[in-house]
Amino acid sequence: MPKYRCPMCRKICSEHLDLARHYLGQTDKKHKEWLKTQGLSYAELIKAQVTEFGNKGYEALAEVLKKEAVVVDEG
Amino acid sequence: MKTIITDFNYLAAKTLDEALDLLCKHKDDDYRIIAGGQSLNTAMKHRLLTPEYILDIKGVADLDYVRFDEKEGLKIGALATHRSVELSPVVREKYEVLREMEENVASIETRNWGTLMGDLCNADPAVDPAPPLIALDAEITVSAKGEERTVPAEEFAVDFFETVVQPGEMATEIRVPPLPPNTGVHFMKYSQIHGDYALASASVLITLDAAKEQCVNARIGLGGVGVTPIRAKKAEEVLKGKKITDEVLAEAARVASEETSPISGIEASADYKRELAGTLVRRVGKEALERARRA
Amino acid sequence: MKQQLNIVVNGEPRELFIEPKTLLVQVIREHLGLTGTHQACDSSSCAACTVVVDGMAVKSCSILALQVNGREVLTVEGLAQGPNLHPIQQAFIDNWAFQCGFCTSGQIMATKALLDENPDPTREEVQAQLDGHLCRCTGYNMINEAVRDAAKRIKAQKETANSEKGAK
Amino acid sequence: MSEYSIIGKPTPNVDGPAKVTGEARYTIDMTLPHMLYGKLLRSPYPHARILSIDTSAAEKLPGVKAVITGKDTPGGKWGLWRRFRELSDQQALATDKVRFIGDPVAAVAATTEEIAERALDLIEVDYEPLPAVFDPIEAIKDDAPMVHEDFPSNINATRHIEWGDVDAAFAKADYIREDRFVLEAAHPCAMEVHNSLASYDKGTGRLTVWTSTGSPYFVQQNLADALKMREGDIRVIKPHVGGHFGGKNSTMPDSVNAAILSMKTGRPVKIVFNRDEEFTTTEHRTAQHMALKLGLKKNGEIVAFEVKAMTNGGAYTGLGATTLYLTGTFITMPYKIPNYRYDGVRTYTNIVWGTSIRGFGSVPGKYCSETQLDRAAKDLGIDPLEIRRINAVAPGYTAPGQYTFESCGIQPCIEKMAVRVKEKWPKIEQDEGIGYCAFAYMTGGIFNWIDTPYAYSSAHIKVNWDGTVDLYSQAADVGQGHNTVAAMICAEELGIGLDDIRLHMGDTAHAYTDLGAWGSRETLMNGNAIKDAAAQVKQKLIDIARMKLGENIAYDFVARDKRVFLELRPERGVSYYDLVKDAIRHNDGVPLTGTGHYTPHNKGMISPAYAMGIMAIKAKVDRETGHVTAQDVLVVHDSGQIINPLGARGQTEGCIHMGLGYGLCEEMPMDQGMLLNPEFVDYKILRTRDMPEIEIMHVPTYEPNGPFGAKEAAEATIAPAAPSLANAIYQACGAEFFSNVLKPEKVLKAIRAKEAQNNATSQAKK
Repeated sequence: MPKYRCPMCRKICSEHLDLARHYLGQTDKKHKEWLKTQGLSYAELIKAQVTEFGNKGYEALAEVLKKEAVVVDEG
Repeated sequence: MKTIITDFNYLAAKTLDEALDLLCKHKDDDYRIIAGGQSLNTAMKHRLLTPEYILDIKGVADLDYVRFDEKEGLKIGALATHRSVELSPVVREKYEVLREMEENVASIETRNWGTLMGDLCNADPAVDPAPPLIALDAEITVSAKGEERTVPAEEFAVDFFETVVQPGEMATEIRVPPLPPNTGVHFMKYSQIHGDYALASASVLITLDAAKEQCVNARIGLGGVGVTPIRAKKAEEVLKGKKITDEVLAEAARVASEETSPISGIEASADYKRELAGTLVRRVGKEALERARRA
Repeated sequence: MKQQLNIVVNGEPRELFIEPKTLLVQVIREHLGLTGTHQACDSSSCAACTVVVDGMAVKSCSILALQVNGREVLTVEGLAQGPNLHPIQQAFIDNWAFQCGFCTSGQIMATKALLDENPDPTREEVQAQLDGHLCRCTGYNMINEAVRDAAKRIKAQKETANSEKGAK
Repeated sequence: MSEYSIIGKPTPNVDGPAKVTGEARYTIDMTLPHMLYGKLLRSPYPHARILSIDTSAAEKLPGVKAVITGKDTPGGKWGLWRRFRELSDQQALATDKVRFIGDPVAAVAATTEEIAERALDLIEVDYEPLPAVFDPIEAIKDDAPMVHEDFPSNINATRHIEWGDVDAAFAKADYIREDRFVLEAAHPCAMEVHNSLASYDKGTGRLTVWTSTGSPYFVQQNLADALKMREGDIRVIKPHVGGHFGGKNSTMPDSVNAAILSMKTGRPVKIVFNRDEEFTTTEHRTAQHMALKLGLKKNGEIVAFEVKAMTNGGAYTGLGATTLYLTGTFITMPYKIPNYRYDGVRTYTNIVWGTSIRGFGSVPGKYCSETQLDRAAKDLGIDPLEIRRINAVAPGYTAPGQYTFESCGIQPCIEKMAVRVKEKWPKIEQDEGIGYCAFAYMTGGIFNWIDTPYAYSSAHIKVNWDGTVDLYSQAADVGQGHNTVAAMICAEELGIGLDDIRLHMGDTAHAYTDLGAWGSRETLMNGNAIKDAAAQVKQKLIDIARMKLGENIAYDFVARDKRVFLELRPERGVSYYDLVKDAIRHNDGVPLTGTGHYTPHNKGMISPAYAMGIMAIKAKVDRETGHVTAQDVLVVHDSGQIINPLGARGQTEGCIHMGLGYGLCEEMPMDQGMLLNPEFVDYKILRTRDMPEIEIMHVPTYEPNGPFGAKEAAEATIAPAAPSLANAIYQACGAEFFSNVLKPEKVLKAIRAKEAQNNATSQAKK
């Protein structure tokens, strides 16, 4: 099974959604800035996650990470 | 913690004459009279008041009395403490409503040191003694050097924290007339927390005819529902001359609440206080009626 | 201008010169160093500063010290006579009637005035008398129990003293 | 005979004699020779740029010894989230801008308090007011003013917890309901205000600070950050503390500015807050918006639960980020929730900040979830106590990735409650109701945001020639009675009496680290450390006893009643006092010592142990005034092995008092960031006549992680008070509440709304 590495740090997750959870849990500038390059806003993602039931913020980011996250070999 | 940082000149009187002399002398100065001073000192700590002179009358022993005679009724001197009114045997016997009122004034520490008159002079609109004194048709003597006048209890406060007492004057005595036969009086205040300032308070006096059927006189005092304590005169008219039923009381309560002009605050809105005043009038009126019947 | 203040504090006559604006609590805590009396508010609403003046419980934070001229003041430091704790103090300890202890001297002094006046109060009477005292720790019930326990202890102490007198 | 001679026995407070005679010294009672009084000038604006500050007139006032502004401070930022430097956001005095009404901008030291106060009036500050934001929903908007740079949309912290498959579970639920809530802020209102006395030694460059705190260690760390000093050059002493309740975890501008002023003047400086400063500028229980979605089976079993929280964080972080996380965890306890999702965001706003007040996040969350559960139970026709029983967890329960309940007595607690309620309240009158709430709470946090390299708790014991024991620890008695618990644990382990123990607590110079009193941690964490230290000493005594008695290696000894003896042959033993003398003789004259420590390992994300239970409140509502009377309270509590039943009861009574206040009358209304009730005249605290009698029952369990099987006692019982009360009113008259603080007007409105709803329903039926 492939694993995915966070584009900004060494965190590795097996699911995109989990990687999105990791990503939005980071409060440093570096993580926040990269989102802008993807046309996303940290605040908007958090807002989507916290103001409505469901996982909307994470899902939106997971979609992007699916394309952008580095695939790490199983071994 | 806060202390009083304003320097003032402190002058103490030991007799009424000395007090009136001091008042006369400092009539045009920025002064405050202090009796128990618990509200005044707190206001000075917060720098809400910064008087130049403090005229201390706490030691005026000739005004420290609670007396009764059948003809003139109850007399409470300006230096009588809340606690001495509460514990006065004659108050217990003849004016139970004043004891009931006193038992819920602030705390025992405050009542031990503070005077009933000082409380009235501070003129907080929610002041507890005002409604029963209004219902009891009390009058207050205001003295200046060589002069004296009396003011009905309901006219004593004229605005938020302001009374009829003018520079050079001091309030010296409260006189409560003897209760007519077949009369019942009650007082109730409501605050969410026991012993707290009233959101609203009401006192109702009802006098029945000899047959204990018809209401021949009614007086209603309300607190906390305007810029001063008020007398609900229209509501009194609803009761007078009638056999008081629950319906009549409900109507009086409705009218009384219309006579109020409460102010919204963080504790409750004006609408709530207005309605509360009516509820209290109904409950207090019912108990006053029972008491009149038993009297 | 400073004025003379003569008071008896815990049985000892004191002569001080103070600014008229000085509050009784300042005399007690700052001038006399009796820091067992505490202040927890600036609005005369907590009663932590309660002391006994001429037998009455009063709030020392709201009274000009000059107004107690010639009077007797009792603070928590003066409650116990000799080497033993006063029964009120012992009852407060045994009933866990305090936690942080900050409001305790006020509660104890109010209890002293209460029990001098009413030696056998009910739960409701204790509540009525101590109603002005804010406590953030105890929820009050254990204070109430301590006050009634103190009443019993004082009564027992008196009975013992009387029977000892009788025996003599 | 009980297993223990001291543990579990009602034990009067070891600090009692000092506290009832007035001899107990609190920081506020202390003075030092040559001491100055400090005061802080505070911002009147919720958000403003500081253009200039002119202190010249203040400096000229006779008696003023120093006036400082932001530029005169060492400039170090600090916070409890030290591990994450961007969240270390507090500073001694504002430099560029002020962020709430009360943010300090200048400090004065003078020979009297009065002169210091007058000097504040003479400082001229030129502000440029900035747009401000006061509510989390506003704060998170794109165009909201930014409270701190680098925090877009004012997002200070976020927390996400998820286990199971929430969306799939909701899809299969028989019953789903969503509710939205607004929770009001509340102030801890410790009776002793924040205050500090700092003394800087010009000769050595070292600093000593006495302060009213729950953690001398935190203050030491934060002062080191703020003053850019080595922590070893700072000694923090915690005298008696007049109440804490979570409001004295953070290091506040009193201690930092007293220290800076002392360094400037070379004289001791004391800063005491006024009560209004306490209300307007010290930490409180956070106001928040919450949304809850609950999915149940027809039989009442919870299948899915989702929670969203937005908290009105205020200007700085404090422990708010931890509170945000714990809101999301305590809200699930003590229930089996197979599928759960939580999202919380804490926003920076231009008000004083919220933090870890007593109950640490459990209080607002449980209010929402337990009132929601009652509504769900009613809709499904299930008894409110029964729905709690159905869902209550069993020992060993694990919330995936979060927490595990090792000891767990919730089921027996509920069973006991069911029996007792029937006995105690056989008849319910008109307008009365019984409300329930089940609860659980941690026994000390596992978190290390403070970034300590040390053990979470430690204790040092020295046994003297005469058998007296000196016990040293930084652990903090803040009124909760930990000193008594500490002495009891030490005495029990050594088999001696409380009269043998001398306590030396809360001083960073005398003891190794303990993280302080928060999250109900001292009994378990410091208790384990003390027990460890005492066990080391005990072993030495046993070794000597074995030698003296020439006993076989296989025989076990116990220490009890001031003797050390063979477990199976109690008559064969030696006096503790004799053993101590022998041990010291054998040790070249060195007193016996033991150094114990405790740090939780592999205990999940939150805590090694959880206390739990159920509360029931009988209440009455006045339908005409809206007045709510809490008539009677029942609590069944699993607190493990209770160390001191007197103390446990005291804590429970006090928690219920504070919890009822949260439910009835305590609130912090603000207008444009200005608190409207900053004195006890207007901030209502329940008084003695407002308090019902409380009956507390215990279901004893043995907690394997705690000393003698102990765990947290009573902090768990603050959260259930308000929801139990609201549920009682709901049962009494159907009135529903979506916020705390059941002031009479709110209750009356809810009753009217319910009546209107009932009328509409009956009209429709016609």
